[in-house]
Amino acid sequence: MTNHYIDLKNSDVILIMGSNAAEHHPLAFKWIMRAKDAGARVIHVDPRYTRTSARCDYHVPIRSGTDIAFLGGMIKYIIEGNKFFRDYVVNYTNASFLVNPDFSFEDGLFSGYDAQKRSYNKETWTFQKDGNGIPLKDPTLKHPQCVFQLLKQHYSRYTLDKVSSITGVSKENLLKVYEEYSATGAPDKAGTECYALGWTHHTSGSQNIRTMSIIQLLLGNMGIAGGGINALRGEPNVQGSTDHCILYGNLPGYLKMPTASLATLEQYLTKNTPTSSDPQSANYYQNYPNFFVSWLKSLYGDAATPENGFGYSWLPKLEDGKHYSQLHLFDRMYEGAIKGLFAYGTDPAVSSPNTKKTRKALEKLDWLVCANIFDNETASFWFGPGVDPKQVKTEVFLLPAAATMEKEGSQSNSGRWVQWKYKAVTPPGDAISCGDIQIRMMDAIKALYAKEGGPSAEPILNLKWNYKDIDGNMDVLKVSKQINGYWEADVEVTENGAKKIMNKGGLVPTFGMLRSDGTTSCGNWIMSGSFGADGENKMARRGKEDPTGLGLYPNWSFVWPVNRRIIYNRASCDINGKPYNPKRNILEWKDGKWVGDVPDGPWPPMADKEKGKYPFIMKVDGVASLFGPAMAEGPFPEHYEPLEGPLAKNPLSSQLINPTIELFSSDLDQVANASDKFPYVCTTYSCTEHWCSGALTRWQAWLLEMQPELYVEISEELARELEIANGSKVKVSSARGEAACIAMVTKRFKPFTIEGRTVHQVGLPFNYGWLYPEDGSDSTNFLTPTVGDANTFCPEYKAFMVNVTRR
Amino acid sequence: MELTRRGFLKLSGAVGASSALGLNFKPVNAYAAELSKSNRIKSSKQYTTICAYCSCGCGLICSVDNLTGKIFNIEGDPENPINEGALCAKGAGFFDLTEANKHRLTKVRYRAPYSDKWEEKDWDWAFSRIARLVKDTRDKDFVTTNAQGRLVNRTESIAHLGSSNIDNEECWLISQSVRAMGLVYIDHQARV
Amino acid sequence: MSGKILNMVRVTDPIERIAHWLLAGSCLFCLFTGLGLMFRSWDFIPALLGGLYATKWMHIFSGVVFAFTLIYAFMMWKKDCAFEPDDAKWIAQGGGYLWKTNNLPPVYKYNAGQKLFFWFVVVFGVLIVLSGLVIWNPLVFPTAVARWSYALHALSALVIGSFFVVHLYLGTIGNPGTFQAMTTGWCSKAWCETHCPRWLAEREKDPSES
Amino acid sequence: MKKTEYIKLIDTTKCTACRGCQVACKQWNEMPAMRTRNFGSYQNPPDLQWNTWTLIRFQEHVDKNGDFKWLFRKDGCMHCTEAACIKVCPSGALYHTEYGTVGINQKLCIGCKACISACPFDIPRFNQQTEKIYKCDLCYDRLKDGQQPACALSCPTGAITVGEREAMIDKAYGRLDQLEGKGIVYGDKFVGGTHVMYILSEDPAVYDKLPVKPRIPASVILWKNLFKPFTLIGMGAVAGMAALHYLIKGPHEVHENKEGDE
Repeated sequence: MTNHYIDLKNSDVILIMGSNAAEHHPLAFKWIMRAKDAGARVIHVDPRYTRTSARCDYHVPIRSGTDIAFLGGMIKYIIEGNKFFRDYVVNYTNASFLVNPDFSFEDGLFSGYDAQKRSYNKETWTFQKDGNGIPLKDPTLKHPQCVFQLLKQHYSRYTLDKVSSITGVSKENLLKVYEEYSATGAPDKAGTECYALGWTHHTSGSQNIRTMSIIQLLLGNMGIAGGGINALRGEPNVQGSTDHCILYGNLPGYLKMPTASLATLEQYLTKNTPTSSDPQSANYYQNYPNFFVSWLKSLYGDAATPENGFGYSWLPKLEDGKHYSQLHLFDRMYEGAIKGLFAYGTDPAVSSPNTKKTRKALEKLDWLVCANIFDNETASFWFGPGVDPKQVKTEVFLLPAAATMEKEGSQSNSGRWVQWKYKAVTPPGDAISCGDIQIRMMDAIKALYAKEGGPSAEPILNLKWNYKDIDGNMDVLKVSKQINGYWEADVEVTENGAKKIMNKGGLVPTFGMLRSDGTTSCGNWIMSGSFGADGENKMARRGKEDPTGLGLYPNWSFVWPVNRRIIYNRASCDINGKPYNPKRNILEWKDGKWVGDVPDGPWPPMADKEKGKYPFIMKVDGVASLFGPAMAEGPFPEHYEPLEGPLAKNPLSSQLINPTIELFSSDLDQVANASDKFPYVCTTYSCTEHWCSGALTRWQAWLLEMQPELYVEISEELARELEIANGSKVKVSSARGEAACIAMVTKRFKPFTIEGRTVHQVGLPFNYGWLYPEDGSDSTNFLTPTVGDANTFCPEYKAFMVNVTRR
Repeated sequence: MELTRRGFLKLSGAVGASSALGLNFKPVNAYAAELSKSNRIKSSKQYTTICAYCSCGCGLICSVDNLTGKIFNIEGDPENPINEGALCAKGAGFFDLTEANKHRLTKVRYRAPYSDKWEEKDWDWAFSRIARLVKDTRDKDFVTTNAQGRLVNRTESIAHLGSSNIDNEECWLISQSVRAMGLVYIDHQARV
Repeated sequence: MSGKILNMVRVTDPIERIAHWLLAGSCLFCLFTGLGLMFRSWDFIPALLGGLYATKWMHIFSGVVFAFTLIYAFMMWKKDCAFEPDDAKWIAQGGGYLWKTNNLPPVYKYNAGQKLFFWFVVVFGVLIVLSGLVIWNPLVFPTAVARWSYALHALSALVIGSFFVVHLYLGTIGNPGTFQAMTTGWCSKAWCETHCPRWLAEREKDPSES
Repeated sequence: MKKTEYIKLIDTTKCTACRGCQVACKQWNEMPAMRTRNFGSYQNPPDLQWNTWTLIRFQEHVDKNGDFKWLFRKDGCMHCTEAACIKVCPSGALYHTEYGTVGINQKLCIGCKACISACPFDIPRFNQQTEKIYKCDLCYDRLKDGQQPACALSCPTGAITVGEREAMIDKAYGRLDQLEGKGIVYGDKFVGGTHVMYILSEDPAVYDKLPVKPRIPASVILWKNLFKPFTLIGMGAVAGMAALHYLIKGPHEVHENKEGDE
């Protein structure tokens, strides 16, 4: 989230698209209802009518996987109807930047496509620059090669007729949403967008979000109270686990994982530290070396020295251009290349796409270590349906973990609020926390390497691993202070013009003080500042003051970065630092300083040509990207059909599917696009009463009572056609597998008219598995394909093709 | 006047181990000879925690009985500005995540190759066995240099999955240690 | 002849008397416990019986006894209690209880008042038993049936209770010499002459009747 | 001891059917769950049960204009002022609390089930094992402590609020104004006013299991207001008449000498 949950109340128009907020983020809906009570309009665009739709002003049904078409039409409407916030667009985005004349777009493909590699050479996706290396701009936005004109041209193809035919949304509904939402382009209006897995679970996931980001920038909705683009994330600490990057491509704080071609620290830092020639661009990532070296110091401690490149060579290096996501992981496991797996608090045997492949892959492991509070289908895969334990070689450990109230620590919500939690009781029986498990396991591994040696023993032996208390248990504060960062030497710094000595062993008060010479160590630079220099744990703060009245609560917990509640907040003010909307004033440049939320950097607003900086300080050019060359598919989002869809041809171009997605090719990766055998569009989702794979919630009688077993929601129209009665037993099947479930015949699903013909959509929750309850059916993911977004590899759970039959 | 959300569960500034609220027994009601639940709460220790489901970050208060040392009630934290005491179905049922739930795992379980049953083990045995397996697999498959001869120092045959439902400090320990082991197949629920 | 010993006539056999007392006893006990269940102010009754819950079950059990006895009593007495044309005359004159009358038709075994009592007991007894069964298991019946059963049960209790009082009076001090009919079973011949002359006459004609 | 009367206002126009209330109720009151099946609805358990005192009812409805609505109604005890259940309860297990709500003291309950059929809202439920009646007591224990009932505390959207009677009635009608007349206040016009009120978006007749004109059943009034007193009056009157008869007319003596000795 660029903003945070409470801030939703400050909005004038809330577009919920790609999310079922009322069901999956019921407390987010608290604030949405607060906005509605204050007069806001709330719009739900979703394939199905849900509990969210029931409380919105209206619901607009859309075929799964066509969000870019829908939003592309809105971009066209905003630009051609002159609804955009010109001041904002000109000053705070790259709309005026002139693009490389060799950049082109033709029939669904941008310049530089390599069909063999299914990827782009991005060398034409650049800006024209002047002699000083500063991008050329046309503030009138009229230059035919400027981003704005290219954007306009790109989306001119997204006509109402075209969009309606692709999405199945009536033209009246399209216009209604476009008109109502684009009204937030007024300086004193705020529009926000809430999305969740409904957008990310597509082969076009990242571009769905980017399309909306473009709209938000055009309407000047980024960085303001009641605005932003807000991911309602699905797991309690998915923000934190992402911030700490239990991810193949990033290191804690979103630092880049080194690749094989970056042999030395210098090469790595040069590659990853952006440079800008524009003196008004803060280009905050120029501090990258400070963050990275401080992280290496946290990893290897005293063993990381300037002489050994702070241990850079010990780090594992990825193969350039290769990915290691969950999809790849199970693909490799199925090939037999992965021998050991740690699976903590996760149940991929239910939650991973293409369950048949996933479960077969698990059988090929030599060993599997699971840590959970309940047994699950992954740990018990060896006696699952159709599995003969006598044939499975895998050695399995199921470690009993502590539940959340049985351990102390911090947890980050989607709004980046890092809140502290306390240990209420000790875990039952032998259970211990995952942290304790990791510490003790690593102790055992370190001991073994110390005794026996082995290839590349150094990173293991040098791993800084002193996070236990005197009783041998995990000392949470030791860990969180290391994450915050320490001074590793006595250092003289200048603070507010005064010189000051920071003593070795003291806490670093903010990431602004991190250094690349090894004199600071910091486990995660974005969390630096979570402790005060005096040792105050800011994450545990419970202050209820709300000076702006806008729900920022600056003294409640800690919010990264540096307690900034709304990121890009300098964009809420004009170039002189006066708020665009004085009624919702989160920040103002007054008497030479910023007043309000913690600003995106202390510099004056950009009208000050000397010291002033552009508002988007994390971007190399200081402005937000309407033109986004970082994306795999191209700088402007383009509609492609899902991997499996009802259409044989993309109505917008000859590129049927996203040209940059990776296609998996094992014998279990079957695909059936536009097939008579699987005629219905299917989507999957959760429900309020269960959570994710249901691995926690199915064991809870109160929750199971409310949602006892797997069901498929189908329209009355389709049910009539198939002679399926409400509550009867049916089977849903795809090219990859099937799911037995109960039919829930409902008025909430309606057939779509797509390209002139009727297309039915059905949907199933993904919360069930064979282990428990015994008669609640098995995983919905037997149906879903192993395919993911080209940037993030989020699997396409939300759009694929199935058949429904009685059983 | 509406009943407000803040009342006797109000926490003092310092929460945590020292947050026991005073023993404020009201005279026992004529109808209830035993201690009412409200009164039991007032004589218990209170701990705040954060919900473990979606990412809203709702606050909860666990009440721990002084005599049994067990949690007997969990409800929304009215002070938390995000949820103001409110909870959805999953949050309201948080109590069912405690050891009151008979399905909770309490012992290390081990399944030997080709076995058809779980065995119970102790931690020391489990950690030494896991360390052995990790070391054997890593040492056997460790990739020092890639096909181009570049130093890569990675372990491709061990993977780590999860978790987005543990605390930041635990996530960070995992993130650090899997890098030390040289793992590259590292992922968690951010994608799924 | 046994029937004439000491000028006494055996008017009831032991089975009849047992049935009568079972019926009367269960009815009285139902009435007693029923009042305890109905009137919170009569809480001495449940207090006496070990609580309201126990009272409920005693009420139910004695109701069951009442029900079976009622069936038996009905089978036993229905013939003797069948109405005859003369009964109308008897009723028209209030049975001679309310004002002086001279030409009461001769009664066979039971007079019309007794017959009326019998039939009221049978009808309201059946109603109170049936409604009682519903109240015992109200959830297996439609709500309306259950609801009206409570009212009917109360109404029947009202009727039976009131008749019970009349019966008690007429069977004891209201009609001296009657009470023995349900104790020893022997009544004086004179009593029979007064209360069941036709029956007595028939009986005396047929000595085989014991 | 008459205190302030409280009303729980359920604004169905704000309810998202997250069912936090349904679980919070079970959590606070330590009620177990049952194994259910999906019967083609989100609603589960299918009805109120002895262990489910509040239930969100899900209902798909197409209104007169042809607009589809998904209706959610939190069902549970309405806490009537003229409470049929209290009227029929023989043991005093059901009683009016000082807040005007209908409390339940399980210890006194004898499991007679009279309240079940008497209730115009079909609320009380019987447990075969304990032979007791169960229903919402509006968290009497919490109210005494100035706390919101568990359901109200847990409600994310403010669909469930509790407060003093007059304030909540004002609030209900204030909300109607906000809804520009597209709503109905339910609860203040019958059975002496209930202590649970609804703001409904549709006509009450549209909702499953919601009586349009709830009242104490006529059978209960006959029973309790007529037959019950008349049982004593009747028996007393008859006994009195018998006594009068005895005094005035005297016993019906047998004429000993009519026959004479043989």
